[in-house]
Amino acid sequence: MKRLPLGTGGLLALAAIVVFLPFVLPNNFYFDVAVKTGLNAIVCIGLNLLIGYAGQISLGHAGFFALGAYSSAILTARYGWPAPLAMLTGAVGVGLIAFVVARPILRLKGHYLAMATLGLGIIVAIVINREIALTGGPDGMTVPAFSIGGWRAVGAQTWYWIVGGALLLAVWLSLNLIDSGVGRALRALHGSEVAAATAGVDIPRYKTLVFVVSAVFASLAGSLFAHADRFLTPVEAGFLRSIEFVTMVVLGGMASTFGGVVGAAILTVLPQLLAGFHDYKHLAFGAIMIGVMIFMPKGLVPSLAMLLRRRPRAGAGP
Amino acid sequence: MSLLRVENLTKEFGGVRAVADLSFAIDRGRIHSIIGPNGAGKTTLFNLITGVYTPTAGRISLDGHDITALPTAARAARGIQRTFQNLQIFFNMTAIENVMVGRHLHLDTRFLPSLLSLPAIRRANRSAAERATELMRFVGLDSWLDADADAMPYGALKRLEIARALAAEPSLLLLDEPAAGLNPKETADIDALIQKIAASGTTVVLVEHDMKLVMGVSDHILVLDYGQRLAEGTAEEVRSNPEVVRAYLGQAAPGVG
Amino acid sequence: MSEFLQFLFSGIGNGAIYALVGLGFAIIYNASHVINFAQGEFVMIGGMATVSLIAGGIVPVWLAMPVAVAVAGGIGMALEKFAVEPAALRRGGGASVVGLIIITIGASIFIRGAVEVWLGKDFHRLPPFSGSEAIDIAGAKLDPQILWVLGGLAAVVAGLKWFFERTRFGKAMLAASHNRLAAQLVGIDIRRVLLASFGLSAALGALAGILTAPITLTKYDIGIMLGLKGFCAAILGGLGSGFGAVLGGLALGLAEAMAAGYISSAYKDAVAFVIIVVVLILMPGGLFGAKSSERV
Amino acid sequence: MSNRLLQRIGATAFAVAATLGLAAAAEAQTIKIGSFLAVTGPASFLGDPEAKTLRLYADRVNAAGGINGRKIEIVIYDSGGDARQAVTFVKRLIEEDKVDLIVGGSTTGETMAVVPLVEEAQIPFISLGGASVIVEPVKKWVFKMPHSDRMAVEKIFADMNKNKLTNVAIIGGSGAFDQSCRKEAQTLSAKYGVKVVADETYAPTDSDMTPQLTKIKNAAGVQAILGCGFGAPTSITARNYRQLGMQNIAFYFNHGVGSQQFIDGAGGGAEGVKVPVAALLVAAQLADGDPQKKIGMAYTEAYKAAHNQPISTFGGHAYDGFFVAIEAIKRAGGTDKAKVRDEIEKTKGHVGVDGIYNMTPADHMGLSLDSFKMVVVQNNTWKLLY
Repeated sequence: MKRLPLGTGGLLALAAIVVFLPFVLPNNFYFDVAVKTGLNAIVCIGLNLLIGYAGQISLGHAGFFALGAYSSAILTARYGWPAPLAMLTGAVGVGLIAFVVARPILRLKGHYLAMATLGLGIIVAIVINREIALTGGPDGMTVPAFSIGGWRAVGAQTWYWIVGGALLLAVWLSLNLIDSGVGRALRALHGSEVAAATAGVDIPRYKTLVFVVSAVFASLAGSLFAHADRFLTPVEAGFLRSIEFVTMVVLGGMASTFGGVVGAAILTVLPQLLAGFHDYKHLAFGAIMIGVMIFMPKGLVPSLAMLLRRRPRAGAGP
Repeated sequence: MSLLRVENLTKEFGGVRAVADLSFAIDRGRIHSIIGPNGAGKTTLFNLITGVYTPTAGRISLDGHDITALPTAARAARGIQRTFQNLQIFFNMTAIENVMVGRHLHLDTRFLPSLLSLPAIRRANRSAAERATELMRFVGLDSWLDADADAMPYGALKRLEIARALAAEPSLLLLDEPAAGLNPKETADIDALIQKIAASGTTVVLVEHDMKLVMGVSDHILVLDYGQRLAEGTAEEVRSNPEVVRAYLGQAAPGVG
Repeated sequence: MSEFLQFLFSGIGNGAIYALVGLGFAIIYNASHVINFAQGEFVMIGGMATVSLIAGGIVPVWLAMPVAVAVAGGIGMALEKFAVEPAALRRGGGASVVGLIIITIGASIFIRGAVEVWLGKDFHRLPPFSGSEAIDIAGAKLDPQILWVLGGLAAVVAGLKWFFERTRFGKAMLAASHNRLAAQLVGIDIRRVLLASFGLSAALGALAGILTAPITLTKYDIGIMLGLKGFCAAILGGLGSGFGAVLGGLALGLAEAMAAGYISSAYKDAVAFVIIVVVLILMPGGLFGAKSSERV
Repeated sequence: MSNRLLQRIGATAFAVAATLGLAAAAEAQTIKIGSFLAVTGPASFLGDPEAKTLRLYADRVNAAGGINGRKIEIVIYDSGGDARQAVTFVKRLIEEDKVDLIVGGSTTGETMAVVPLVEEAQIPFISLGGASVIVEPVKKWVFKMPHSDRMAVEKIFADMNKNKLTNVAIIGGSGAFDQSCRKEAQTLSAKYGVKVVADETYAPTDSDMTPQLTKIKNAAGVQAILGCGFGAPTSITARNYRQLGMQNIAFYFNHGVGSQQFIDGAGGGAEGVKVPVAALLVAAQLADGDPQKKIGMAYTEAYKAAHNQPISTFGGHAYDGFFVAIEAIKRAGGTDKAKVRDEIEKTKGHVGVDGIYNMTPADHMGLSLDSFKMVVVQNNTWKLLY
């Protein structure tokens, strides 16, 4: 198939960027931004499986991200668990939650699905805000360093390599999945649920699967985020954070693994660029969101890829 | 024993009975047609057989097993495939990927091996692609092997649906108006394709308005009107049935799509 | 008893606000199948514009409110014209739900940002229409402004009923919501319908913002939560049902007040979302929504 | 996807990095004061006047020739009140902007989140956050300007003792500021012989507090209410309090409501509410001999002239932070971080708008309880009680 070598090429190019970027990053602040970009990208890769490939909607993924982050933070800080175990427990827990809610929720479509996921995300955010004894409430909480044995992962540069590796792994897994029967089943249920079911695709099972996978991606990224930044606030669970993730996916390109990465990179760097504009930054951010959706509805990567391929295409759909 | 048996099947939509206490049987290895005026309940019947709709009452069995309560995907696993009157193509995929989805039931779809792209998965991928290519050639889509589905013309998409359905190696294939919207040349090609499929051992059930096609290929015809059985038999028997003539006189004469 | 009555008044007052916002969601959804996440911002614009017009002495006090409503209506139409329409109508009926959600959320961030820059971040209060001396009913106190809000809600509901059932253009909008293609075939200009629906619901939102500003105060960022709660109300009532949105809004307001009063005030904000998630799981079409079946 | 595309993305990343890098290569001669403030978001009532004040006085000092001939450059980032954003921006201030010291952190949450970074980087940090935890225990590089919320609660409880009020109900928001006040009240209640008999919470976005107040009204024996909070909800609470006819119960707010906005928003409901505030808010009412009177009035006028807005006590924290830092730099004869830190710690008798600062190695705030003034709302304005 044509997609496989293209995906591998992209993966190699991304690996090259990860390896050579440190030579041009002037100081630790940039490494820090790069780490955040990578972690957002991992969430977006998972979310793209759900939104871009399987055609579902989630306006609540920040909830999963925050659940992963707070699981790691609380289990290590309050109960003294080893960081890897806490991270794993968080991922399993989030996976279970996603598994339980997936079936009833993913029966919904369109705006109803949007509302249900949005509601779930907000409930998570409210709980994190209110359970102050556990989470530190709106003030946030400090997170211990990630350590295995005697080794402690501290410093932006160390985290750069950890997150870089995790990102490449996430991209590789996502590319594998998409190019398998499972991936085609997911894309099929996006194209036509009834036709997919007719072809033998167990729709509820696959919807549940992709929801759980995307939630676990978010949870793992959240755990890494907690340890990389060493500080966590409920803003990470908020509605606007969920929207930010979805916007990254759509901006970069739906149904494009690399699109999620590019979208994450742009929307992570952009606020830093806009930081100097103070009061005008919200204005600018809103305008950019609208503009991109109007002029590049398919997202950056697919739009550019289409230009490069110049493959003839008829109008979309009947 | 019949391949498909439908007993006392009823489907109501808000008090309107689209299919009413219908019983019939489909024998193995032949081409069957279901005809009837618009609104006779033909597509509803297909939706009931494939599990898209749940019947209000009645029983459907395949190979002697009751499948009335099974979801669509489970019926597919038992060998029922179909095409759609309103095309249900995966427009977000390439043509060949559409057909590869049809191979779903014959693929290794374990999650972890897929995620890790283990050799077994890659092998299955390759063989699915090969089989899909063969099928596209079989239905006459040789020139569209690399195309995106959304770049293909209507006639080609109708064949693509058939290729996708065949990829599952069904024992029962339901074709919902395969010739609708096609020109005479294309219709003749579909006619030949249906015969080729039946000859390979798949039982074909056709819903079709093109009477020339129906009368030409069908071994057995079931005529529906208002969700009930109006007549049943060979082409000759149905054509000479006065009830069928009366039902059709209400609208256009038989033979017009 | 007086305690219950007090919670009831509180719930109805808040519920009426949610209902007005939810109504705005329903009108736009009906006409365009777009969920306008910027709906809450119009509530904010109504209040902030009135406050600024009065404070700036730009127009006389009695004119400030209608001008603010008109301003909001104009912004609503601009939103439709420059942000929603280019995306929604370009791809025929195939506009992606996610894309439109992002556009309207982008618009809400934009509007909030603009107000933040030009009108400031302070909170403001409009003077109550008929004094703030509470009315005593069986030991419970009723803010007279709540009567204005309820009156406003009733007037809006009656006005909309008249508009959609009696006027030519209203009927055209209703027709377009039932079947866009058929409406176009009989010569209804879909663009005008969309434009009108955004203008109308923005004006409604602004009216809600003005009526409630004496109670809730107004600030550049009040639109976010109001928008989400209004969306809850609209979904609870079954998307697209104006009547349902009003009932949904009142139900949410009451549930919140009772939860705050009898259960825990700390989790009051979660009540609406817990209700909506549970309702959607049990009744996927909302409380008053018609069940739609899929056609193949 | 293609390699070319990814190369382009890489090139863009380079370009972005280069642009940011250029901005960093600013003049080394200026004194760089970094700041991160909640200019937007729920705590913007703090961050907005703080940012305006910092800019206003940096301009004034520069117009007067700077410090020892060096101009002051202020770098302000908007944290939106989120502690995690604050962490990012403090990294940026330290690593990228290479500031000489930091004056900022509108909230306690933001401040506490960046303390480890500041300690590690060994850079003087003057916080504008309220809670006592910022300087207790003392952290080498961290100082703070405003009165602690503990002092506010102590002042209120002392006043309750004076008026023989013992049964108190708390009503406050779910935010960090409100929660901190609530916690201090619970802890201090035993010391002052006060009993907390009810505790109600509202969300920052709530627009009606009658359910919560009704519960307080119906709770047995409530003699006083302590409001913990800031912004619109406090005004709404005061208004609802009056509408429910609860004036027989004394109402205190903590220092989060120190602005005219609170009174206006309450629409008459704030009459009789008592609040401990910084002297700044009632500068004009201070005795003529009070050293804070002159400086407070000067700041009030300067701020009004520049922004056509009434002052709040919060901008005053930034004023004090700015001048404590400037004086320390002057005394240190430069911006050597260790020397500046030592000089901040030696601040003695510094008259600020919040009070008179006397820092020691054991006290990194330096204010005493009497720098708080108890005021009451009378005829829609603040009236100094004592």
